[in-house]
Amino acid sequence: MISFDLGYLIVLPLLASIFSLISPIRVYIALAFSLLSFLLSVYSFLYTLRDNTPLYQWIGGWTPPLGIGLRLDGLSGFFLLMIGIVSLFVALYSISFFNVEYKRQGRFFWFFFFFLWAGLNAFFLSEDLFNLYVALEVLSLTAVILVALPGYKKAIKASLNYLFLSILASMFYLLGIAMLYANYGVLSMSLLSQKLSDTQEFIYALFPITIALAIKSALLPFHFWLPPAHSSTVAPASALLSSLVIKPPAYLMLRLWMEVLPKDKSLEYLSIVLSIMGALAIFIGSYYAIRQKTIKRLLAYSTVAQMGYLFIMVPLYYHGEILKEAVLQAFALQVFSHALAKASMFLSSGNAIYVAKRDELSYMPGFAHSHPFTFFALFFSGATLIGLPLSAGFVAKFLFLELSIKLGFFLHGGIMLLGSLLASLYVYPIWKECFSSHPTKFYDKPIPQLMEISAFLLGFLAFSSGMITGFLLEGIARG
Amino acid sequence: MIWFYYILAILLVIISLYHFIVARNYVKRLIALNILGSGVFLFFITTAKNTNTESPDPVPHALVLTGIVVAVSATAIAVSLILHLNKEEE
Amino acid sequence: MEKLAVLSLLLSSFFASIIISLLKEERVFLRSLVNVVAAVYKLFVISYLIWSVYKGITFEIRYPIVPFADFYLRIDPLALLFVSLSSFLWLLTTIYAIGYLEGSPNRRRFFTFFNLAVTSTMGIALAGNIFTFFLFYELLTLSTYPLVVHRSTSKALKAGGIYLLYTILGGSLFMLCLVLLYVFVGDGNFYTGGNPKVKNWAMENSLMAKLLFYGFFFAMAVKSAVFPLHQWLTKAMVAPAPVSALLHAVAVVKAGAFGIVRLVYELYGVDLVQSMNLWQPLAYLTAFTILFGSSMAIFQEELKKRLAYSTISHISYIILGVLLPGQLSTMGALLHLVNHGIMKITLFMCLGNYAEKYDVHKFKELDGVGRRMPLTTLAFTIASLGLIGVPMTAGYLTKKYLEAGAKSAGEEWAVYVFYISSILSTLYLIPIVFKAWFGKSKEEVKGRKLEVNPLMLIPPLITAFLTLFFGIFPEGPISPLKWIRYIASREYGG
Amino acid sequence: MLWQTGKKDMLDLALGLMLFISALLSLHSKDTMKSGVFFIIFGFLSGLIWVRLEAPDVALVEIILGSAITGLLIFKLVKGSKQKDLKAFTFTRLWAGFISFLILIFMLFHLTTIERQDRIASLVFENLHKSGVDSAVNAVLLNFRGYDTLLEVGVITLAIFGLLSLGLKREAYYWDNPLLKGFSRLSLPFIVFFSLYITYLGTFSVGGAFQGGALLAGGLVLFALAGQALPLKASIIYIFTMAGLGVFSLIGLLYALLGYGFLTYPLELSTISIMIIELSIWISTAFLLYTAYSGKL
Repeated sequence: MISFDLGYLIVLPLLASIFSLISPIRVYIALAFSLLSFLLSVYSFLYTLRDNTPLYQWIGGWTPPLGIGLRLDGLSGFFLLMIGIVSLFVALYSISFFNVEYKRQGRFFWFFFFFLWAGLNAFFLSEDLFNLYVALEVLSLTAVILVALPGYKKAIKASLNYLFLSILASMFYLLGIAMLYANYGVLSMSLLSQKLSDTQEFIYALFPITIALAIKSALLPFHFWLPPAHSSTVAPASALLSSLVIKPPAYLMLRLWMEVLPKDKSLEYLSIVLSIMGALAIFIGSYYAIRQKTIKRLLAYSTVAQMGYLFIMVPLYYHGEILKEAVLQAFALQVFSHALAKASMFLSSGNAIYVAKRDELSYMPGFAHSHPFTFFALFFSGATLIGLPLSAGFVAKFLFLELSIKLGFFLHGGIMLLGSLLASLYVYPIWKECFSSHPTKFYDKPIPQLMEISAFLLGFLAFSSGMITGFLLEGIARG
Repeated sequence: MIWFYYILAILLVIISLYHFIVARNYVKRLIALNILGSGVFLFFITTAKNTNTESPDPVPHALVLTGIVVAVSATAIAVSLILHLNKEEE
Repeated sequence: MEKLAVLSLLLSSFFASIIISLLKEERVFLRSLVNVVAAVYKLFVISYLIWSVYKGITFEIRYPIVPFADFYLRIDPLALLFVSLSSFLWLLTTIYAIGYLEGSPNRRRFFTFFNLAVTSTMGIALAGNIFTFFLFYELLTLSTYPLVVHRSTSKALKAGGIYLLYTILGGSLFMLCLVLLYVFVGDGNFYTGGNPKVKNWAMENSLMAKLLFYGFFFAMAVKSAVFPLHQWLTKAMVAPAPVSALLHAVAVVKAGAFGIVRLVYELYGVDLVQSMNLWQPLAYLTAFTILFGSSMAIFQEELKKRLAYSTISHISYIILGVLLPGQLSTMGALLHLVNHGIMKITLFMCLGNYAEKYDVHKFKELDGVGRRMPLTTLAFTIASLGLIGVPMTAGYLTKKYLEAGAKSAGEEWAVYVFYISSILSTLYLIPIVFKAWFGKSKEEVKGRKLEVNPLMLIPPLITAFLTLFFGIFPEGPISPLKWIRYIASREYGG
Repeated sequence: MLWQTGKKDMLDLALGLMLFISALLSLHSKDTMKSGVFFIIFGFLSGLIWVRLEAPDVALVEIILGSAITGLLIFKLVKGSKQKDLKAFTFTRLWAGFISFLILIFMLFHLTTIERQDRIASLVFENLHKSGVDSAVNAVLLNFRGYDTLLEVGVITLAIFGLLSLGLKREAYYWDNPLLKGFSRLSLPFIVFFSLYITYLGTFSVGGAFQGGALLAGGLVLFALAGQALPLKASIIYIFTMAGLGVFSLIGLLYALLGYGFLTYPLELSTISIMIIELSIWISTAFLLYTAYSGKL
């Protein structure tokens, strides 16, 4: 059998994006390759469970610092699985979405879709700082083009602002790498962590890198680009953006803080600042989400709020002697549950707009009466966002609460609980609209079967995956 | 002489950052971003020169090459978006 | 084999809900068939389990699903009591619901969540540790919310909103206490007579243990509508009759009470609760709720609201019984858990029949309904007599044991509370019965008996008959008394 | 002559100063047309500075891509609108000034920590003979860090199809002048040949795929500037644009399937495969910049 090579995870989606340009057989290529890539990511997840040490692979046979290293460990395997699941269901959704609406954009959508998939896989596998820069650039540019896909003025303006900010962030990130390279002359993360243990200069490089990653993952002061960008594009695109594209920068930030940088006092204060930003993001994001009148902007602001959770966790690592695996588990599960739930909600909002032709919440069709599967999708993914039990979101919150109480961070635990209450405040209007039997809400226009099923399965998976979190997190626990 | 280029790079980054935040129209912001990029690349290339081997370190050169190409692609997309916006306004 | 039996209890209604969600709206007969088959199958499994538990075998299922705790289902006498009660009453409610919802829209969604609610109630009963209990406790919230807002009128939606607000707040408090428990003690399993780890942990830091106990108590008090947290119950009356029967007599409210039973007897243990004197303030609170509920019920014009307040007071009977020290009061509490379920479900079904047949919702519309619907009103009368605690009915039994328990615990004031409450109960129930039988109705009674269709008539009659049967033959074969005496003795180290 | 004498430092100072001034003017001038012109000068000067810093490859790319093509794109923007850059509120100016000053101090502090050390240079030169290419920069670009370049070519292809999906229907600017038409038609073959030479040159000295591609793009744009459509059929152009990413990833996959490992060229085949990859990058870069200019293939 051909030996398992991490390169397949990157090359396969790339080739899929090229072949999907051949117009006659586009849909079959899309279906075939998305299934294939999904199976590949599941295999790589299972691979991390089987083999205990993380799998390193030097591209071209050149060991670092010369060559680029790919690393598949528990955490990256887990995220590859997440990407695989969300992308597969978004692909199924888009197959029927683009032959019903936005036919013209459908031609190029698949190229961007598979290219995004390749970029995400490349990001979570890569272990080399400059390679992460190029992968980040791939993600941002694809995201910008996806935002501009519908073509009307609001989308173009949102994507332009998004593009400017992401180019600025990339340049800052590159500046950070240049400073690190000037001091330590090394680009691979594992070598860097060995070199960093004695000296102090990395603080300077850390500043631009943290700002860059904060901008890219829409942490509070830099979150203004996200709501217009994620709400003005087509449903499958905003599902991909909100659930997958803004997670890698947060993941990289956490990995840098935990694995590469040594544990020292000055970093602790900076991590406190990050967690304050995270807490503010939760409150302000939820506050705006509750006030939104259209469903997509509500979901976009809810993404800003949910991203706040990820940054609260950073200072936890610096207190006490807890293992970094515990923090990574809580982080990974929060990302996983938010990704699936948010993707399912965006797809359902796509169904709502397809039926009602309007984005406002008050015009959202009463799904509870007319379209049961979309209703179940919204119902289960809403429960996951709130963090009701049995859902992965609940287990993530539980793990985080347990950690914060063990370390005496009662404030953080309190914020997390308050956050889930706020989440129920902005999920509730969606449920209420689904149920209301106001005469304007009855649409008998059927939604294509595939669109409903994929949204429902994503939501149901997000909800029921709480039961198998023990199995899911095994890889990470091993480190 | 190395320190002169380092300072030059930093100054380029600083003024372009200032003008990026201050500028209101899209073209000026695009130019500011490109100059910021050139500043960062200058920083990289000066680090390449800052070695004790007689010919400079080729790795930053390759990185900057990739960086420039990526920056050009991003600018191309930005230009097309701005043109789309100007077309809409007329 | 036993493992399969326990799991099938849970999965039978879960699969039923999945099958129903896939069936089209028009397939009425198939849907009803699936419902009834699932309910009957559960009863068979339970009878098998009762037979084997009686022989002393206990079985359990344990899966490590989450890094810190595992999914733990366990059959013990207490679980069996609640499981048999709820599945029996569920069978009746299902039959009643099929009749009641004849021709109304969205039954597919209704029965999907109806069965999901059954699954979560089974899960609550069978939960072997506090974590699994919490899983199903919150799943119950999720599955009953769509039932409360089933009518999807604006009033129903507002009621659903309030219901969700209370239960999610309760859920977050419960989650916080759960985390604290797992951080400090690390193990939340239920042991008859209290969890040893919790005991010796509570010895050192008694303040934290006290706070944790109150946290758990109030988290469950939300669902069992103790005084400050009861508004959601009266507002949820807007739901259709089978749902309000389900909410009040079988699922939601009882789940809260059952949780408190588990908390006091199986997590903290009776002697710990007594020694740390945890129960005293709560006893006063529940006593106040009893009086508050009964007195408020008198002034309610809406019949269903009146029954809602009566439920608020009667659930606090159970909690007070649990809190009062002594084996007798425990038996009284568990007995009331069963009897109140049977009696209250009869009342709600009868009200549902009145509302369905003659659109009777208010107290003043009741004139002469008895003559037109004699059987339903007969059932209503028996059940209300039971609630008041008239001898020869099941209600009398609970009153007897509760008062004896209160005396034996030396809490004289509790005895008076029970007396006053039963007097108040007569004040809000007997007028209904009188108005129904002897009120002068405007149009004359014509033709044969104008009863509701049999599907809606038989369940209340069965439960009414049971109220009498348990009252007359307390030691009878199927009456719960012997079983409860066995449970109570185990709890007190018998 | 000028290089060797002590006057080198003078040259550096002069170039550096002119670069800074042109950047300042380009950013500060109110009229966007003026800032566009200064930006092109800035690009050219930075190319010269790269040459001073002994980075010829980067200089070539910077001058063609950085200043010529980007300048052309910005000119396309500036030509149409006579926008004036309006004055920002004083608050943002103060705030921006404060942030920039903070970062300036921060970076100057960092300068003190950089010392002269040999980073990866010696490693690259040791393995140069194994990489199948003689020029150090192209060895790093295509072999040691070939994976970066794969993603970069991906970005190029992404940009091409991003521009196409945005679908700017407006006619590209062209100058219908017979002299230009004649000249461009005459010079196109030479430009193609010369850019191929530059790409080939990359294997052993200054040059390479990106530089060659940019040069070819210049030729194509000149050809289109005169208003003529490209002589190639649309489907062929379509395949050309896909060539870059397609060929590169296929070769990477091929070597992975053969068991060598992803993007690991066996020693004897490395030169051939690098040549093929360079050609594919050459054609893709050309068509990226051509699409950027004309907005449609």
